[in-house]
Amino acid sequence: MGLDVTWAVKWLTLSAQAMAEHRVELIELDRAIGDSDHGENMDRGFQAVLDKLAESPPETPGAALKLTAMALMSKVGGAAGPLYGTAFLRAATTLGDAAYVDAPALAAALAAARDGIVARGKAESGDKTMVDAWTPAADAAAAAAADGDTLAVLIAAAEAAEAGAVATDPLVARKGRASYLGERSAGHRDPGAASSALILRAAAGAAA
Amino acid sequence: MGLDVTWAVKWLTLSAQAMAEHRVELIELDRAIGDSDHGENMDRGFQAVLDKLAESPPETPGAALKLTAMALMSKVGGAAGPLYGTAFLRAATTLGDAAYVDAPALAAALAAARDGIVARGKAESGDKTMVDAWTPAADAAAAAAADGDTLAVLIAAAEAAEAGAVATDPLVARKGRASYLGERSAGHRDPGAASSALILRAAAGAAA
Amino acid sequence: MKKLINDPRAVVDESVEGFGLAHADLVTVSADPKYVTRKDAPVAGKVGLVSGGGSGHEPLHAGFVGRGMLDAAVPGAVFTSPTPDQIIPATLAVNSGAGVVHIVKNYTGDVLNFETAAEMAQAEGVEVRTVLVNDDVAVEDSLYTAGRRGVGGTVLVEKIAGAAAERGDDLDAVAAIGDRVNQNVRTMGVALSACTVPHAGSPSFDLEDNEIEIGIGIHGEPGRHKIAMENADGITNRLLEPILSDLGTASGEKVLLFVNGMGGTPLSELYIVYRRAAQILAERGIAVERSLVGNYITSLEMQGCSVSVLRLDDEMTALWDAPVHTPALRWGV
Amino acid sequence: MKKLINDPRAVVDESVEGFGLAHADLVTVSADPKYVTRKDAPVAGKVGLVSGGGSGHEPLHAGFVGRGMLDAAVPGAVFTSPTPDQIIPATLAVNSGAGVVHIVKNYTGDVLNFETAAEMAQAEGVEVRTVLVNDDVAVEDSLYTAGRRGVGGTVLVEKIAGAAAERGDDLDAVAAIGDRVNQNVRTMGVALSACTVPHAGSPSFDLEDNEIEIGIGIHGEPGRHKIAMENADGITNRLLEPILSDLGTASGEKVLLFVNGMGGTPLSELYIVYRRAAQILAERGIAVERSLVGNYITSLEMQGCSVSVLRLDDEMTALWDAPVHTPALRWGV
Ligand SMILES: Nc1ncnc2c1ncn2[C@@H]1O[C@H](COP(=O)(O)OP(=O)(O)O)[C@@H](O)[C@H]1O
Ligand SMILES: Nc1ncnc2c1ncn2[C@@H]1O[C@H](COP(=O)(O)OP(=O)(O)O)[C@@H](O)[C@H]1O
Ligand SMILES: [Mg+2]
Ligand SMILES: [Mg+2]
Ligand SMILES: [Mg+2]
Ligand SMILES: [Mg+2]
Repeated sequence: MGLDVTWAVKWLTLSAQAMAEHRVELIELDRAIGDSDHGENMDRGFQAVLDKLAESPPETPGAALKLTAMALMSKVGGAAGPLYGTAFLRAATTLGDAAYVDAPALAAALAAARDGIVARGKAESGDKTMVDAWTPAADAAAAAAADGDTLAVLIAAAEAAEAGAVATDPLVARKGRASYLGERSAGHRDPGAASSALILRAAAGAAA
Repeated sequence: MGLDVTWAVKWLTLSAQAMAEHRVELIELDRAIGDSDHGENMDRGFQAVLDKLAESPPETPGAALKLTAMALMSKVGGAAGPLYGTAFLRAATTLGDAAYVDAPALAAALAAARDGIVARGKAESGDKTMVDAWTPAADAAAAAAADGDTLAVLIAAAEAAEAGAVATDPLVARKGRASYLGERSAGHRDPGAASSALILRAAAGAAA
Repeated sequence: MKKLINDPRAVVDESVEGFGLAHADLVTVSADPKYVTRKDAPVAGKVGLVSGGGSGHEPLHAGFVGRGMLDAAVPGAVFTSPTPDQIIPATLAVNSGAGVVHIVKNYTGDVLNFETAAEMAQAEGVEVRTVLVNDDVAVEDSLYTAGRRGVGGTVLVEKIAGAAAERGDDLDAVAAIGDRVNQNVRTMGVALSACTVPHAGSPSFDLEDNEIEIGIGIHGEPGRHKIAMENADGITNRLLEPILSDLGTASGEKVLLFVNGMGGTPLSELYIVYRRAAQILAERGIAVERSLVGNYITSLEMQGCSVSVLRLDDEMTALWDAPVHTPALRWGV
Repeated sequence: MKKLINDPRAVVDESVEGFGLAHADLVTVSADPKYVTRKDAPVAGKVGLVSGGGSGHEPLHAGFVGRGMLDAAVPGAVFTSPTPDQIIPATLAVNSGAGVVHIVKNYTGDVLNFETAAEMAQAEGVEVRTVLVNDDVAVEDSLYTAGRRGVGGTVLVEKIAGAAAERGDDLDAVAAIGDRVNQNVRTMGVALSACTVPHAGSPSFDLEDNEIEIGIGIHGEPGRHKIAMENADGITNRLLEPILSDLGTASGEKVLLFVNGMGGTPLSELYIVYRRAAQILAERGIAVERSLVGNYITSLEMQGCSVSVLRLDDEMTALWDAPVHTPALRWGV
């Protein structure tokens, strides 16, 4: 057994809620070291995900994530759109058309998502990007997966992502728009890492 | 006898000083009901008068006023340039090439100046323009001229102009840029009336 | 006040100098007295067109000097009309013997200075006609004012009269078509923020955070009234209503729609205003045959716009379409 | 925040709609997915040129759609690159079989979205080449950044590559000339004030009353550093120095000088900057052969400007001079 499509839909719904709730906060983070649009982009993108979910309800977790990938790719724009799009697409591919997702599959999906972001964006850990949330999350998920508890995997991932996002504060950005700021980017949280943590927390919330 | 070219040059010099000193004040008056340039225009114009006076010192009061008319006409611009230009030109014409200006000649020159402004600008008393300084000034000068004292004539004119300028405060403008404001022009002093009062006070100061 | 300037008193000198350097293929700049002429002026046999006014409205007027539009522009100090000693030599410089038309925006200062200059140019043997532009419907009661101001319609008068002069119309004909454009155009503006005259150093009027000024002039002089901020559609409705009722346009008529930026408003917003204006005209059955959107007659860095509607006839349309080659308006060449 | 808008989220939709209405003779607007194509696209036998990016930089890019420049423009949300589902149909719509060049400003988002779109368009049988524009010398250390940004040079790449496509160059040749322009152009910008993204509602960065941001990007993203306000000549010196040292221009060379307004700065100030830039180039014996002054790649209502210098060769000059007929740039036609 494991998590089913209901979980996946709840995850995406909670993610959409989180983006709407934290829209201004994410805009403010992006305002400091970017161009003030990340919250708006993510909110718009996840509203599109909700629309798609209502339009054609998916039958498997993999299908739900694929639909999400397509909606984000076509509605978010900016850097985050293709990055999240790729992440969800790779995760969906890993899950295939299985009806249930167990702990190892979850960990594998998160690792695939992280790898997708890195493949597309070419950022390394410490570059002050969303990778700094996804890499610790994927690692923590892999470690927790041994016990077989999906909720534990997702909680571990969420906590690691949140810590990873906080840890971007002192970093100097080397990728994305914040990199133009050089040293001045230090002292601010990366908006993409922050939104990543919110999305991974939603995944855990949906499984609780 | 009467006032000579030294008086005229001193008058113009004091006027230039007054425009420089009150430049910001006149800009502020114009800012409220016009376009923020009257002080700048008058200052620029009277600096040009000083330059001309230094360049080719006039030999008669009439010549001094004619030179002033030309300098103001070519350097002030806006509404005030042609109006003051005409005023000084008409006054100069009235004085002719006399070496001395007596009280009746002074009064006649001020009346001619006022008539010139009215002829050019077609404003009536109470329209909230410089006419509201010049008309009482010319009238007061005419009344004072009977006694034959040029200083008394000029003091009377200056006092009347100052009172006339103050009296523009409650008026609704019907001519010039302030007229576009309609009722909203009430409660502000007309900048051209204010500069006129300064110039007429300088005339008295030069004779003292 | 933050501006890309050096000495506030050298703004016009340096700006016109830069303009002359950038457009040396099209114009000649006389530095003192200051005026700008078309490179090939005077054009033999052609009526000369001269306009001018206070600076701060760029590209008006110097940006419209060139083939098919103005022969000379005379820039005054910022928001201050130029003086006769500039206007006269500019007039003489573009007179080929066919006479000169002065296009004058209806402000006391402009009228008086151009009037004086025209008199003196006539005394020197140049025939001068004056086209007075007074298209601003924000000025309601012209009996008790200096009359309506010349605003956005000026650009249209200059283009169309310029084309008439270029095709060889005589002095009276050029003046007549200029008058006809003026009679058929109405404009209304709005300011979202004030501008700052360099020598003054503080904003030309006060607006609260949530206030806008309806019926603004182009010199930062206040307009009809202040109202609370509204959305673009609401504001556009307010601008169009007095324009159309004053112009008395009827269904089936053809117009040119001109949405002009005051200098500090992004082009994207002008198109939002254009959209609503076009909707209103469509609702009334009025056909927008030609359009112009952009910063053409500005008020320094003021935020806001003006909308002008010109009732077109076939001749005006043809003259609008005629080739023009100036720094700020160019087509057909 | 005072803007001439309705719903902050409908800004791009309504603005592009108005743009389409105003320029219906030149362009066709697809509302959803949103993109703008040249009226006569696809032009038989011609390489198609597509550019795009976040909105808020008007007239870039849609204002440059038309004969001799772009075949399509793809506007994203304000300051947000467009998505593949817009770029792909735009690419297909302008492909006449001769292939399509994507002109992409070097920002992570633009690069990733255009990359995805190019892959998918290729999968549909369209040959795609990409010209990456990265002319911003404000970004110093490109090893540890996403590389230099694409800014003012984009306009010049679009004009010159557009002319090459119009004269019939093949796909590789058009891409090559685009690359050549990019390699020979450098740009540096300055902000005197921040802009406000409609959906954000507050200024994109903070500047004190006496501060300016040197090396500003076109998305309100901060630049190299803040300095105390200086006069126009001083600021222009600061912009030109890194441009010329990076470009390595030598005495005797010919250049195009482009002074671009960020949206909220009056044209008169741009000419003051132009004046000083022209002086600097003259002092170094560099000949300004062509010039462009105005608001062409903006950052909403930001006050400030950018200066671009393009090293010209005879072919680039000829392509610059070639006829162009778009809403925002037009000559020779
Ligand atoms: N090369 C990259 N690799 C991974 N993440 C990146 C990269 N570039 C940017 N990002 C992420 O994207 C976020 C910005 O997204 P967003 O603001 O939506 O796009 P844009 O920067 O185009 O405005 C950053 O906070 C960062 O986390
Ligand atoms: N028609 C007129 N008749 C008399 N005085 C006038 C007239 N129009 C304007 N003025 C005077 O000119 C003054 C404005 O001068 P100024 O600010 O220099 O010119 P402008 O209005 O062109 O900016 C007004 O305060 C008023 O006194
Ligand atoms: Mg962003
Ligand atoms: Mg004034
Ligand atoms: Mg004035
Ligand atoms: Mg963005």
